Amino acid sequence: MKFGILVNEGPFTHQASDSAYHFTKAALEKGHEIVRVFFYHDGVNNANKLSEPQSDDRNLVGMWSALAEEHGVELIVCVAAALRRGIKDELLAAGFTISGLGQLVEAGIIGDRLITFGD
Amino acid sequence: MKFGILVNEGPFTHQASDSAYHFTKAALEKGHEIVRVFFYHDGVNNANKLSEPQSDDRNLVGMWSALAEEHGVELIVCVAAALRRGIKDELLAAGFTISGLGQLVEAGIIGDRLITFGD
Amino acid sequence: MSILHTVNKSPFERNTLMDCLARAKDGAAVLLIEDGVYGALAGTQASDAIAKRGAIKFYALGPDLDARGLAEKPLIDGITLIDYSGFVDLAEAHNPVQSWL
Amino acid sequence: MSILHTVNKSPFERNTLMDCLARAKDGAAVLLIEDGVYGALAGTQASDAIAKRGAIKFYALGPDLDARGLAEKPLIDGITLIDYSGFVDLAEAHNPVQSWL
Amino acid sequence: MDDFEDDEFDGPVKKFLFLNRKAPYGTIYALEGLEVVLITAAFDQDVSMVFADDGVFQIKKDQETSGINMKNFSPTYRALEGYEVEKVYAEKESLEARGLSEDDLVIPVEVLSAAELAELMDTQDVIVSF
Amino acid sequence: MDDFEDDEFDGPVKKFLFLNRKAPYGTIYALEGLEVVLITAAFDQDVSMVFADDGVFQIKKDQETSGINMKNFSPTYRALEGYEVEKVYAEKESLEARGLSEDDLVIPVEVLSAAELAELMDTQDVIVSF
Repeated sequence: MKFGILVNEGPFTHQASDSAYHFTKAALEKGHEIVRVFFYHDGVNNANKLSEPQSDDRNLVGMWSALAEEHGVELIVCVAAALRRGIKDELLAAGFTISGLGQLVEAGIIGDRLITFGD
Repeated sequence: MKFGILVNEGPFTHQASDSAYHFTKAALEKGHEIVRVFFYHDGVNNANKLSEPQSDDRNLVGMWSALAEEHGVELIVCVAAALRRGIKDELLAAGFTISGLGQLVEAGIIGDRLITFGD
Repeated sequence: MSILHTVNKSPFERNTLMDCLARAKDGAAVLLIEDGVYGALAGTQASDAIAKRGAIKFYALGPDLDARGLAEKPLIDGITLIDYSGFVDLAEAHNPVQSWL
Repeated sequence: MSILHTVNKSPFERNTLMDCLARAKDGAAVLLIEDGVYGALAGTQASDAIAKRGAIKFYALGPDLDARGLAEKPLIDGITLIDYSGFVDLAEAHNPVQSWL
Repeated sequence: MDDFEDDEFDGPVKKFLFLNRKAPYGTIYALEGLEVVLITAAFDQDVSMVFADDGVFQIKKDQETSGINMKNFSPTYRALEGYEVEKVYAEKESLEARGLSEDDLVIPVEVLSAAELAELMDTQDVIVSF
Repeated sequence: MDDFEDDEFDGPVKKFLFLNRKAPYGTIYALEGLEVVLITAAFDQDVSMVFADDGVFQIKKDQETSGINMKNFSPTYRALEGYEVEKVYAEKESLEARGLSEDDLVIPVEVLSAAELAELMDTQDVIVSF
């Protein structure tokens, strides 16, 4: 089955990005396809490569990048939401791409399910 | 009277930074002193100089910088909260400084009032 | 000096206003700001919480009411409208200030 | 195919669970995740909301219950514990998925 | 909205329901959510838009935001018709709990009950809630 | 915590009350709030810490976070004593509403009523609520 994932909050402050990550990973492990992970609202902050959590904490930005690397998962950051919040190309961690909101709609059309994680 | 201000959310997503700004400005206009504005939790995102709101929207990062410039208001970003969220020196807008949590405690001690704005 | 409580959440979405009122003493001030101003409306399912607490002084931030299109809607009796300057005055007249986030 | 509703907020803080249940049809599934798992506890002021809705199937995410120290606390009768893999299965078995944020 | 041309997309049509549950200005979800609705309509999808819970406050008349220095985006809801979003609903129970009537609203809506909303949700392919 | 030496500060002592109202893990406020409490104690201030509303869940025993890959920070509350934070309270009404008793908690607390909490708040110089 094809899943689209929408992440609406940044890392750390809300659990949304963690839950989305664990769901995505579990879906991949079960052999499902992840059409796209779309980062909207404060979710765009998940793409900030300068994020440096404490050594005993999880590194969500790096975890998403690794998922893109290992499973070819598409990580799309909404351009309008990102501009407002100061997330630009020079800040993007590996695997993240900035694009338009149309990519979210397309994920909803192409995917069999669209699952939202937020606050 | 001396006010300390604590801002716990980033710009745009919650109204907290707007409300804190309007309160701070009103206090200055009435002749009060602002001991310090301390940015904690997602509030550290108020310091991101790459933030580029739409042309018909307010620019909160710039508004805070202007307040620092015009009134000498101290804008302190918590180092631990900022590191986690990828706000580093190279991203700091004019007027913002990264420092420790002790600056928040000191604002509470020195100030006559500590007012929190958050979610 | 009595406490100034601020509430910035809609009473239809969260329990924040009730949480505040359960710990607000007679003589305290409660200021509704941001989405908290919805709590100032008369004739809603949430109105009773404030309408029945006579010994607390209630305020609402006018600019937040105006933004939400509530300037012409009837408010609960006894709520005083203030602007940001009035917010500063309230914070000066009370201590400490507790923000119910 | 029936809807999967997810609720991620504490019923003691927000009205989200009640908002969900007011629009959940008999036969739907409701999954409690993140702070939503507090709604699964038996013997609380919020328990009745779920305990009295027999025709809905309730689930709670085990890893979120464990994290919050609730593994040994009694849950409301009829709630099924699942892990992230079970969450994926639920999302596969239902459509659409509505997240009550 | 600007980066998409109406005739680019030639795929299937799905039923999208946007469930607006948050008040405006206190958070940005209402504003950024509205942009998703307009884009989805531009993709020629079968769009329904529902205002429920505090979301009904999004379409309250008379919003005047100069005092908080934010943009009043409530006129944008009037653009929904131009995007051929014609299925616009507000939930009866949400309006009543908040002391609002249809006269308070900036756009015409079809008022539906919670039970009718539950039925409507059940017929959708995708629900996005802001 | 690391960037401050206990004997640097030689100013006045104020009464700080930290009112913890949020559940752990769903949001970061509990964790980052705890850091403020420890720093304030290191400044030799007169610190009180209250767990109320969903904040009482912060000190629930048996937290086991490996399944969500987050750090279990509940043992850190035991460090409060070492920082000479001795006024630690939990509100009776909050515990009862959530089906919790003192036996459920990871640290000893003084249980106080909502009315007593109101009195305690009234005696403070600064209240910070997370």
